Amino acid sequence: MSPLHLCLALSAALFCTGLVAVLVRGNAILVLLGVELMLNAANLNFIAFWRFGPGGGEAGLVFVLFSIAVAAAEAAVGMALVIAVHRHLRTIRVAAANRLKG
Amino acid sequence: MLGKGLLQGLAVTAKNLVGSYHDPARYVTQEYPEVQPKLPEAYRNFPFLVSETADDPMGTLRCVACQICEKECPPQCIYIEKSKDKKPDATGKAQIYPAVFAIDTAVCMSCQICVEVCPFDAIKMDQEFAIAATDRFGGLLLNREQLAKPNAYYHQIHPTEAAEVDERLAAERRAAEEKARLAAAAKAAAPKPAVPAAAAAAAPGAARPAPAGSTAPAASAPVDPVPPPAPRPPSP
Amino acid sequence: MMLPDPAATGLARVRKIEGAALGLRTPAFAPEEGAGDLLEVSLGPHHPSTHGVFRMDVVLDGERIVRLKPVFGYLHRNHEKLGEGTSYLGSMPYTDRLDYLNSMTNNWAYALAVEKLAGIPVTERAEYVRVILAELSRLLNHTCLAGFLMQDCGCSGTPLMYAFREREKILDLFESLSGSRMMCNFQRFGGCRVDPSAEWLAATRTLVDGYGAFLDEFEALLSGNEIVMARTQGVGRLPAALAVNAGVTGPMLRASGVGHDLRKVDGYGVYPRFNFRVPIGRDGDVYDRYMVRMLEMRESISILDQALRGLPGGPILDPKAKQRGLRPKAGEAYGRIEGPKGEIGFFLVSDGTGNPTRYRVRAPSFVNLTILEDLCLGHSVADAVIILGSIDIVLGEVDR
Amino acid sequence: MILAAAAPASPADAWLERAPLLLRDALTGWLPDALRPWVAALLSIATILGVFGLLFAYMTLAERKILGRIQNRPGPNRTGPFGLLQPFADAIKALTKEDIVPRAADQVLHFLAPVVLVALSLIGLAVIPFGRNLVAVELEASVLYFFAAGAATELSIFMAGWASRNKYSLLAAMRALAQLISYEVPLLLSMVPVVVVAGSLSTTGIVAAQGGWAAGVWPHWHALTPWGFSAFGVFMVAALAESNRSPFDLPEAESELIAGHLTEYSGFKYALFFMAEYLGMAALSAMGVTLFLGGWQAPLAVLEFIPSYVWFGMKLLLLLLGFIWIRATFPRLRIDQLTRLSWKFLVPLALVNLVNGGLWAVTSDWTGAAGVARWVVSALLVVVPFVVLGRSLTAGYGPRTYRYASP
Amino acid sequence: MTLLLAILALVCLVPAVAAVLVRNLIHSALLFVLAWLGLAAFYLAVGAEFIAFAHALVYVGGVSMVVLFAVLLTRPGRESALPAPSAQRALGGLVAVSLVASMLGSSIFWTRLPSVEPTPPVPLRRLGELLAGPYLVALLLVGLILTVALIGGLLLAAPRRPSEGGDA
Repeated sequence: MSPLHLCLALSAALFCTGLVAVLVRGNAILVLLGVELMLNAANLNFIAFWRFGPGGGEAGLVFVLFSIAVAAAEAAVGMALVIAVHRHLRTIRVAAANRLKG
Repeated sequence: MLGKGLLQGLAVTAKNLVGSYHDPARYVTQEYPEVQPKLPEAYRNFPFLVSETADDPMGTLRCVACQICEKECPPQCIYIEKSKDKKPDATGKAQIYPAVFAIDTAVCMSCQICVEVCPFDAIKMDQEFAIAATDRFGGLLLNREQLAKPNAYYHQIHPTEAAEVDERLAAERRAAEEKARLAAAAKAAAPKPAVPAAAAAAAPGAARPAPAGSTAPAASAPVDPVPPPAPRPPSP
Repeated sequence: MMLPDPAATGLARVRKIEGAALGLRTPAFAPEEGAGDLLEVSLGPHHPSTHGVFRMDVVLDGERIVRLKPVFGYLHRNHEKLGEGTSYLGSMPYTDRLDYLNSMTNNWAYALAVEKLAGIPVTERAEYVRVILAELSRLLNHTCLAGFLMQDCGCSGTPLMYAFREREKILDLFESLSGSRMMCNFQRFGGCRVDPSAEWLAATRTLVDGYGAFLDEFEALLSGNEIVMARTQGVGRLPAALAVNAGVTGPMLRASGVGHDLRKVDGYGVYPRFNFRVPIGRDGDVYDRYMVRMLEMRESISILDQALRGLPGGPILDPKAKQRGLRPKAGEAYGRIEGPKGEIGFFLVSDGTGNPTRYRVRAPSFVNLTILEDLCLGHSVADAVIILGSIDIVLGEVDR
Repeated sequence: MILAAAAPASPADAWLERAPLLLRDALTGWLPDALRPWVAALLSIATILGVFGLLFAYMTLAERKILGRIQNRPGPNRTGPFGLLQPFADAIKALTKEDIVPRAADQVLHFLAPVVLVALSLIGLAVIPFGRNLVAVELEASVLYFFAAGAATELSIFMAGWASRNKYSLLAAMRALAQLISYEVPLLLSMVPVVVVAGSLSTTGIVAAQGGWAAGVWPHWHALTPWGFSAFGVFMVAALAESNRSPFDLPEAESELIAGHLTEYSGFKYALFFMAEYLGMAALSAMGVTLFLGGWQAPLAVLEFIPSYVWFGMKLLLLLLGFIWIRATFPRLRIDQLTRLSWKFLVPLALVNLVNGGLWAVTSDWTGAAGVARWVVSALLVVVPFVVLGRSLTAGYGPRTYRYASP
Repeated sequence: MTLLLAILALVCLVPAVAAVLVRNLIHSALLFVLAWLGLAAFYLAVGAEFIAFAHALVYVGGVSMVVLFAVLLTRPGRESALPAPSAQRALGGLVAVSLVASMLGSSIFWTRLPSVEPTPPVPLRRLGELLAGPYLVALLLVGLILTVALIGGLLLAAPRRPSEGGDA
């Protein structure tokens, strides 16, 4: 297996793990963490193609940096949302937050 | 401006850090076992019984088992049993003595009230503070033998107070002697011998004791080296 | 401003009737929905900052205090009942153990009650010596308190060690005079037990002369410190009305802006002969309580200076005053003085026997402590600790 | 290998200066070439562990002694001459003490927390240049590595607090998180202008940028420029908070939370926490020295004969002494004041400083009157925000005047 | 090289899978941290040094803290164990995920990837030049997003009545 294959496989596995977290676990925090994991998987692909791909992947590196920054912002807003939802509904189950107006 | 108070505080601690190396007022620790504390004369810890001499402490206890201290002790840590018989005290006069005199130092709160109420200057406060016992009950219950300490020791730990006490006792003795002499003179004049005046004077609580006798052996300043406090017997 | 004696105006009784209307925040704690968010913590009885075996049952929302229940009695020793079975003289050493930092003032208050009960006059010299010892006690207590308060604020021992360094000097004085550092058992009915020697007075003079410099340094370390101010200002506000209604006395009451000082109000002993001022705070917060004590110490130094200069000769103890076997005529008496922590009073009822039939202590720590929850609600745990510290309690006195 | 010349041309060639490297070469010289870097790396690790282990041991002693002296008492002086054996006595005690784990505790996390904490506190030291050419790992982004390594330390404090299943510990865990979130930001922000001015993210590059002297006496250390001074202040305050030292020792908060996250720890695990605190403190101070105090550079050209690692050590000890001094003096902040200090004071200050540092970097070629203006502008950019922010921070607080009751 | 990468991949993947499977939310979050650290090590091994450190700094130092804080704020002092997901939901999720997994796996392993020499690591300076040059606008936008997110997060998480009770 070439390093590129390995990277892509890891990336796919991480993506699926994140997807499990999002789809199976009903907890809002875990959902957010799953999304983060999926973002990481995408980042890994960028890096893999920069390193082991046919060249010209410097843009991918820069993109990873942006992605990390955006992920941080996402985490901050997401957690703030979780806290707000919890304050409102006293639960952080995603299924419970099904009303537009609380 | 923000930080002024903080810098001021830092300056104070720095001053103390430097001062601890040259200013004795800023380095106040006494390292205890090597440097023994200088106890003030008034310092008190637990009571002890004054005996006139060191070689026969039990025979020369000033205590006449009047039980005032037992009664007045606030935490009631003193236990006294009077003797059935009378023995001659330091001055040779027959006296009731404490057959049992015990102080439970686990209960004693060092308040000194026993000393204040004792009419015979027989119980005084000790300064021995490094006390430990492996036995919680028996080891801290001091009996007559452990409590008795000679007058010379009293002079050593409370010199001023002891000198005052001795002076007073001597004065009272002189007065009693004078009285006895007068009584004797009166008796010489009178046909029948009376009860020795001193014995009557020694009744508990009536007055300061005035043991009759020509001399008070330990009343003067101590001349012989003071024996160390009696070693504590090993607890059972 | 000087409020009249609350007892005289009946203000003291109002609290029973209408607590809430007077600003008492009655604990409105009801476990609402989602009460699982609240955390119940038992601060104490083995907690570094409860100043002894004291417990605060705290309900927290995050770190904010929603409910606080003081629990005490761990150090209960039956003091008042013991007093009924002990002779008048025999209770004196027990009063040492109430507020064990200030045995001199406890002794005085008790002696005052017995003197009132039995009608014993006090010698002039003894009155001065009592003032000297009481003011030394005040210095000692307030210095310690500031040290402990700063320790509660999170200092690593430095102010506390400085405070103890000075306290040690006062304790040395007490020891050389009374024989014991803390359990002085010094006052007697009609005077004092021992006459202070000239050397002792000289040593006291040296201490008093140097104390101002110590206070300057101590205040340089703390009073202007931004962290101290941030931690203590606005924390644990006690409004004057609430303070009066809760029976709070001492520096805590004065920090709330009520100029009530028994040394002025009662003028007991020879206090009216001295010239001193009563500092009062405005906000009634922890910083005010700290600063009022600091300023009181300055006044104490001035009183000590005057008392040492004016100390008359004469006997220290009336030789006719009976100590042992005192049997006052049937009656009752309440003796109170301005102790360092507040009004310390002893209420005695005699039926003509050798023991009082009723013996009751008005312990300032205890009364001041009752207001704790009102001060702490809405603040954080860290604040509760310093609020408790600023109340200045000694569990020996609270639990008795 | 260069033979030492009779008269070294530059201080870098002095025998003492090169002694550690010579020693390393002597120790590894006989090994086959393939093994040499590995053994050299192991040697660096061993050296760092040894030196900083001893530093930890004697820091505890020094702290207790200095704290004692400040408090007018001698401090530990019974074990060995001047108490010098005290750390070892403490270690033996900690090792032989019973290790208690509460039954309700999360056993795995309870065990892992101290281990992880010590490990994380140590790995940051790998990129610190302790002297000329004395750096264990040379990385291009070593500053970033250092902060990435340090970022997780509070995480283990959280682990300790949460795993103990003790309410005090839980409160400590929450405080630790709030503290970390608040102070990571100013710590990183205060470091950014240094990177901008030095034009390098590597610690060796930053130290090299601080070499030389203005007029032969004024070192080019960053802390000696207005923006650098401000950044140094912010950095050290944040470092105090990051290493949980007084006045920011809120997770431990002895007078409030018993011992916070350490409440349920005893024996050797407790000692590990203790060790991690000092190692973290030393690592952050070392970073402070590197970023702002010229690293191993001598303060004066004439003092260059003293080896660089000695200078580094002296600066490090000076900062550590400052930590102790501060601990001896200040009370603790409250959690809301702690976060407010960070967000409303340190972060804005660091942001202004970012601009300041940028300006400094842009105007690096100004000389003469322009040079003076550069200094004045930079100083104003420090003083004015400090005063303004300080005033808003302390609004509502201040010394009071007191009245006296009329008789 | 491949072996090292494979080991690191496991170091990254095992905690990630465990994180999704464990019941305890705190354990889950801490396992995520472990996975992120593994991923950082993976980046390092691949040669993306700067990215690795940035990743560790942001995820371990930032995101994990925020997550743990949220966990503690929403479930203080309680057992952080979660109820197991319902069987129906689990089944549905797993079917969906296995579909995605098979799709991804087949596309990866049945695609012939070009095998070229690994690109040398990019010097840090080059990265900086890229960020300050062609991607400057993006950089500024990201900065803007972060600022907005920060303020938004504050507004969302701030209590409705911030000064209720006490002046903390």
